[in-house]
Amino acid sequence: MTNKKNPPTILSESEQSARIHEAMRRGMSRRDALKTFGVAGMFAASTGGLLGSSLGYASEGTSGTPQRGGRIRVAAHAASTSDTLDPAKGSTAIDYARHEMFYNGLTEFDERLIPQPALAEHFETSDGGTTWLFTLRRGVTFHDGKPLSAADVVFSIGRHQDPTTGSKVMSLTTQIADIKALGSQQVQITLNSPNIELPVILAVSHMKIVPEGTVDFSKGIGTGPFRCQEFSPGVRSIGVRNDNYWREGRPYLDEIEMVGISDEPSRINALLSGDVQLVNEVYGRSAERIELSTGHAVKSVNSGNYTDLVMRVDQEPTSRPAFVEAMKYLFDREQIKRAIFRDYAEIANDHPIASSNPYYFGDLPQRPYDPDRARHLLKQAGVEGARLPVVASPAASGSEDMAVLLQQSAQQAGLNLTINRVPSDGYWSNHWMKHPLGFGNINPRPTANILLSQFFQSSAPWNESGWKNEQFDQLLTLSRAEPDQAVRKQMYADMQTLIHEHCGIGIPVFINTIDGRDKRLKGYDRTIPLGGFMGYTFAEHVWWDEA
Amino acid sequence: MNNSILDSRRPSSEPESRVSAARRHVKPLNLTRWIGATLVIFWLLVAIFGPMLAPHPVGALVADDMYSGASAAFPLGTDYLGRDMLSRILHGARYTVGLALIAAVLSSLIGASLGMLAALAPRWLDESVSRLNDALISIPSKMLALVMVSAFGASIPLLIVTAVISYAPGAFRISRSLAANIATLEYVQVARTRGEGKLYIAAVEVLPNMFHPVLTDMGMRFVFIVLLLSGMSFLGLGVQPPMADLGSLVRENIGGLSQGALAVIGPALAIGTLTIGANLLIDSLSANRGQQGE
Amino acid sequence: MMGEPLDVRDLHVTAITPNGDEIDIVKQVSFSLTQGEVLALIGESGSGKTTIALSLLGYARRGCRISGGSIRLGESSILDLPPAALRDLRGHRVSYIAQSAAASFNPAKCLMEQVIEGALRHGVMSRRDAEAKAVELFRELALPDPEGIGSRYPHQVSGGQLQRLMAAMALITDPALVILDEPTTALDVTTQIEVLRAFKRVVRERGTTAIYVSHDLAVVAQMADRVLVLNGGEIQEQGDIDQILDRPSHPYTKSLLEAARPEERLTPPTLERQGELLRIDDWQVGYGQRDAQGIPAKVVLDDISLCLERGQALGVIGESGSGKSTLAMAVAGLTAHSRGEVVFNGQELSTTLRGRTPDQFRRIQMVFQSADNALNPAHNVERILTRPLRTYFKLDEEERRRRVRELMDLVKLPHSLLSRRPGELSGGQKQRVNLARALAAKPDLLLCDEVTSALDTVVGAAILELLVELRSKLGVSLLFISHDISTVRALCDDVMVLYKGQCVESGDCASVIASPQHPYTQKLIGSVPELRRGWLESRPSFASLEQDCVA
Amino acid sequence: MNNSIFKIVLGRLSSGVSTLLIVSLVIFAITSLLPGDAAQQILGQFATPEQVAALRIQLGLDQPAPLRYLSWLGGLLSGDLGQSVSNAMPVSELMAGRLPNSLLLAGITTVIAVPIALLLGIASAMCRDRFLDRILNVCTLSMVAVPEFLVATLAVLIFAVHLGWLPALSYVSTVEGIGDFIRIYAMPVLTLCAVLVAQMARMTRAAIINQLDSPYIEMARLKGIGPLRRVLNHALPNALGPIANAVALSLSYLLGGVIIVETIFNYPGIAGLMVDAVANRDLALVQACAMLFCTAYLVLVLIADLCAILSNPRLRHQ
Repeated sequence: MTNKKNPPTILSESEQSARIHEAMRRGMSRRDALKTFGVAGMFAASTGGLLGSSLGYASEGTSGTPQRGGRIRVAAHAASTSDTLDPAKGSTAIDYARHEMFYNGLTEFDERLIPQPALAEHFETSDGGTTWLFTLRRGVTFHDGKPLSAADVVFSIGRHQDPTTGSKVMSLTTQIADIKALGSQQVQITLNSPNIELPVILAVSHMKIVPEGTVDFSKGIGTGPFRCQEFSPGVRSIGVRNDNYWREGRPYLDEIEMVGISDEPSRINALLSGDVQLVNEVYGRSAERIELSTGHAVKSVNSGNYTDLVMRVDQEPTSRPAFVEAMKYLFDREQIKRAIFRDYAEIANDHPIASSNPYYFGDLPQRPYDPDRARHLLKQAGVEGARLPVVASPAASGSEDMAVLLQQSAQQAGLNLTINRVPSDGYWSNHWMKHPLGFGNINPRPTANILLSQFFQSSAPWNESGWKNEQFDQLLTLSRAEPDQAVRKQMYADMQTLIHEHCGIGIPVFINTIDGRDKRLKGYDRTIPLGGFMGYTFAEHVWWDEA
Repeated sequence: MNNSILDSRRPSSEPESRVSAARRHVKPLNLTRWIGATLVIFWLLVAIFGPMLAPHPVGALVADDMYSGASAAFPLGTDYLGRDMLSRILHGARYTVGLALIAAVLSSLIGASLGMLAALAPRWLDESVSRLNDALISIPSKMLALVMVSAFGASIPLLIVTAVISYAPGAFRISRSLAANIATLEYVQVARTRGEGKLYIAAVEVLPNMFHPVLTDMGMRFVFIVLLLSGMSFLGLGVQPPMADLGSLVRENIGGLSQGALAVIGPALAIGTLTIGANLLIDSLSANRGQQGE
Repeated sequence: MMGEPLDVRDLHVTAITPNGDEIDIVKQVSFSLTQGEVLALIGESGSGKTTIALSLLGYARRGCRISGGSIRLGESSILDLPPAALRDLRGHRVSYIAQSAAASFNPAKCLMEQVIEGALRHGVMSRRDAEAKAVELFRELALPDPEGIGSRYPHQVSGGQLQRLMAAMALITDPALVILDEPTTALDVTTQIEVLRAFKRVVRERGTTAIYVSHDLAVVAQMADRVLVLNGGEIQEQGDIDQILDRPSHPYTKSLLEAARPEERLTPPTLERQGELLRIDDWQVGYGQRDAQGIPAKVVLDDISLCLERGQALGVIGESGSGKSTLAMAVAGLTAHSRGEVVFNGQELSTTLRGRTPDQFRRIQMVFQSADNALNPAHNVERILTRPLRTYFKLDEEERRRRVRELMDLVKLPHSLLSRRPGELSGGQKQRVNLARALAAKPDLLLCDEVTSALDTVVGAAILELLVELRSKLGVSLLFISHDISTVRALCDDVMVLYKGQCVESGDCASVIASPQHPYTQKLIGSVPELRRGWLESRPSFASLEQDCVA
Repeated sequence: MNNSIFKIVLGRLSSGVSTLLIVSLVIFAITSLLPGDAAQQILGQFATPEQVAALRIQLGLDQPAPLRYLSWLGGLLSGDLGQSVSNAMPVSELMAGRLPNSLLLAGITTVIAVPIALLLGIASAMCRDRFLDRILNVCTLSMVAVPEFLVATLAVLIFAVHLGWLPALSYVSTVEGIGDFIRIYAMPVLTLCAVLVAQMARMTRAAIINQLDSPYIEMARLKGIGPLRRVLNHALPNALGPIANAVALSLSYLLGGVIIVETIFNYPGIAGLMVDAVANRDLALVQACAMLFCTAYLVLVLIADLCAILSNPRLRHQ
């Protein structure tokens, strides 16, 4: 499909995402986030496999024996003066990647997005998820030499609850009723209600552990594989190898410099000219350029990200079912996949579950591109020949081009769409879900359940189209409690069908996340499907092979 | 040489004081004017009739190839989505030429009227308008555009307003000094001693004589605005898709630069020929002609 | 270096019109000078005199080229010289003194630098020698402070001094040929006489061959041995100075001579005086911030009093900077007076335009000097003449049309010009339109500011004639401002002499001119060149009276 | 130097200050139009409305705009540019980190572009309407006519990607030695020169030609002065005023107008800082940057005026 060398990774059923916070950033209220989380927690409990001690580290992959030494420069797609080394405030790829470099969490995601012990050597819950005991790894020291202790963990997690911290994931921590140190190596966390997914939450990059009492985060003092040598927001950061890193033999590189290049062609040029060795956010149409270069490769990951057409049910004419259906027939999905994403995408069927997800319902007939059918439906909806604005923005990746293609096919069906492009600045708060016809972009969620709960449940604040379907809501609630995998799978199939047929959301394709790298950068085959840069965790895993 | 003219002669045939063109330089100069005028008229025609001549709809994906080269079906190749570049340029020219023209006309209109007002108005008014003008002129245009877009969102009126705010102050400056010069001329004094009102003096005595230099200045402003617009496309400002002005066409296809795609070269050449043409025309119209070598 | 003989044969200079046509602006001009001779080129603007003068340096202005003929200076054939040799010739063997010294000196460089630049460039002498020689020339040309003047900048010395400095610049290399192109035209008469004297001395003493270009026969009479009369790029007549002055053979020469003496042809009409029209008492006019006493920063006119009766013509005479134009501006209301009062038609006149009534506006009309700037180039003649009719009189369309045509007749212009714009008119025609516009208002008082100065002699004389005629026909009162005593004598009853913003003498025109009382008036009248040889030598030097001083 | 020059300079200075005052008002007004709120920015999305309100009072954001303007202006005058909202650093410190880079880039570009522009302008003027002039005219026009981002991207493609001679990015922090320095600055400076040289050269040409038509140049010619000396020694001193003005206008572009170059070459300059600030609604930073750009412009124009005054003996000696 997309990347010959790196076959698409099988995604774990718990398709979780550290980027949950990304959504938080988009304006989710404290209360709503909490609600969402509660739901997700129940689901997680049923998947099992969350309790455990150190399972050993993931395999090294296929790219040979790691070597020590070397220095690379990495360019992310954005950097600005609001860059921060405060894990609680991270908001862009470059922030997350730096936080993964300089800090560790109690837990971390593996390739299947299952939380594995990190700074916590061991974690357990004695009462089904209300009281948790985390036992810390011994002999871990911060970059300034101070040994890791339970007090640091208490501080690091507790600070999210203080509104003046400005944490991006504050809502996730309001469920913590109490956090206390039991001696220097154990931390006990008590929740308001049971939540088996606490280790998942603690694996997100915002939950990294910092020394107790840290006020000035610009030094980047953590326990991570790299020490921060220089950090100037919006300019660059330099991390040098932490020789005292607790994970034996890691990291491999001597030094990593991180910069931001917002202009995509410039980013690609910098990679190809050898000025940087790793970039993220490569457009599909640039991927070929990188592939053509003998010294470079792309890594494309399908993590379930999608840009969707939002048709509000509470506004005209998007409330008319025939109109909604017509619009779905107007997506020339093959063309979108080929022309906009250069096949770095997967055709979707107007529901948010990608084929790699275990709950994916493959028997649902693919909705074709059928302008005649659409014309008929539009006539039925009484909007034939109407003129409608559709809002697109660079903020929802690919939405402008999708809008153009949609406009073309709509014309064939006798519908006149006018595109209203708005700046990405402020798009999520001012435009998203505010217009009858617009675009959204949804990042992958940790689990299918979270995804459906956040974006399709009637009561969900991010129910993009304002879709209300009792049957769906019931299925969703039931599925969380359903112990039988087969039955549950059927429930998911039903939900996907409901969305596919009735929801005011059109999902033409799932978009791959593409990184570009210098081929001498090895160890990049590990895939954590949370986003680019190997789910932001590349620093610890890659090495430089000059040969 | 005496500047006055012999009574019996018509100045048009006045040899000593008025004649300036040397024979061997007449031709190249006419040539540049001819080239300039041709280019400008060409683009004006494209702006007016281009969309009608476009072989394909501006947003239609008509080719399977992206960034394809010239072919019989697509004389200027295709763009990053496989759309026909010729059609896109034919449409885009209307936006670039139209926007720049409107903005240039508005800049000059506003600049000239304020300039005239300042030149003829009482000192305090002149002083305050001039200060405000200095203040506006000192704000970098791209930065202004950025803030304006953040505040109001991108739209065609906003593009025009931004360009006008950026370029009207320059027009004001020139108009003001022109008007101030004309106001000291004797025919204006005559009108004043005739008891004419300020408005009459401004509209009838001063304005007609500013027309030509203001027009030349407007031409320069037009060129600057075309370039500003193409610069603004970098910051994500432009007309609504599927339309695109020439600058945005270059910008959206810049990924094809490495393979030398016509999709980048085409619109870049379009901007180039448009601005060079306008410049040549203005130059040749305002320049003194010819020079005698030693 | 002594002068060298000059021989010009069949000189042609061609120009290209804006339409691309070629026309000869100098045709078949031939003349020759012996060593040390001074030849005057006489003609009006457009006669090709400057073009001929410049071609003697192998130079033609932009848009022109020397298209035929030969120029031999001594042994060299100037038109055949390669550019480098030509450069070596200019400012070395042939040098040039331009009309406007003020414009011809580089404002950014000090005078000495410019005076000796040619000598240094041509390697004639060392900087020390050149400076010494320049100082010597300054002294010879009667420049004040000859040692120090070289370190000044052009804007720091007066026009007359600049003209003499330019002579020094031209003579520093002891050229074989000097070309003087209207060198005194821009100067006041009192300055002109000193400059002429200096020029004549240095040219004669050095035995330099010289070409003197001028439109003024009286000046030429003082400077030249021979005269060449040009018109339309062709020689009309050439001959000895006495022969040209006394026995002109060509009609054109005769008309030039006639125009040079307007007072011999024209006399002011005798009109009945009909009571006081304008009275000015103890006037002070100036510009700039006024101080606590209300005195402006720059006082231009002070202690001015005058009385003008209906039908009377008062000439105001003075040189540049005397404040004579300011007087007209102040009466017109364009410049406010800071003291004194003015009564017009029995009513006190406001100092500014704002306080005047439409009737006062109508009764006082101003005619400006520059015909080019006085007419709005964007309007055609009909529109220009219609406007005052519209402003002042309630006429219907037909009456206005008729009146406009009457006015055209009055100033002797064909009706066909009504649709023309000023740019399509000649200088004289423009000045007539200018007059007609003022007359359209049926004014009581006409303020004429140097209305003939910018015109060629013959054209100016015709305008003057028209004014005399209009006076007798319309009985309009005139405040006639001029620097030229002969025009005043031809037109005005009375005269008032202004000097540095003050009235030094006034009275009946004939008697003031015949027997001036004030020393300045005496100098002014005595400085006007007369059309006879030897006049210059006969005049006493007034240098002691007024050293033209540093600005 | 004398009293009158002093007076002129003082006059320019005071009108500059009054302009700056208006500039501050305009900037404050424009930035106030930006939607967004500093208190909300500081506290993030999850703060309670009470906390936001409290912070608003603490920051003085509850006060009416005129009062906020006055207190901002007061801070400005006392050298306090305020606090950046996005990363809690003093604005002055943020700017101090970037300003030297911007000034360095501007400085290098000036040092290269101005002489080239003068040279081209003078050469053009001397060969007015001849072959060289026409060629230069077409060249400078073409340089102006190509969008800046295209020039920059093209340069990167050629010199960095294909030839590998120069780095695609400009890392000022890693400069080691003069060779490195040249390699790093070559492309940004080249791009900027392409924009600026053309403008300045054309203005220089016009200013000199304007002088070449004056009688004193004809006089110099008639004195046998060669063309080079006529232009350099006679015309240039008199054209200095307009040329200085043109140079000042072009150079003012080098601080605020270089955003495209900064973005493409990832050069950490002050324009990029302002762009970030706008996106982050960091009003104090936006205002400070804008004030800096405007002040730089006014200072440059003032310097150009001074050049004009000093090159004119009429004003110099009175």
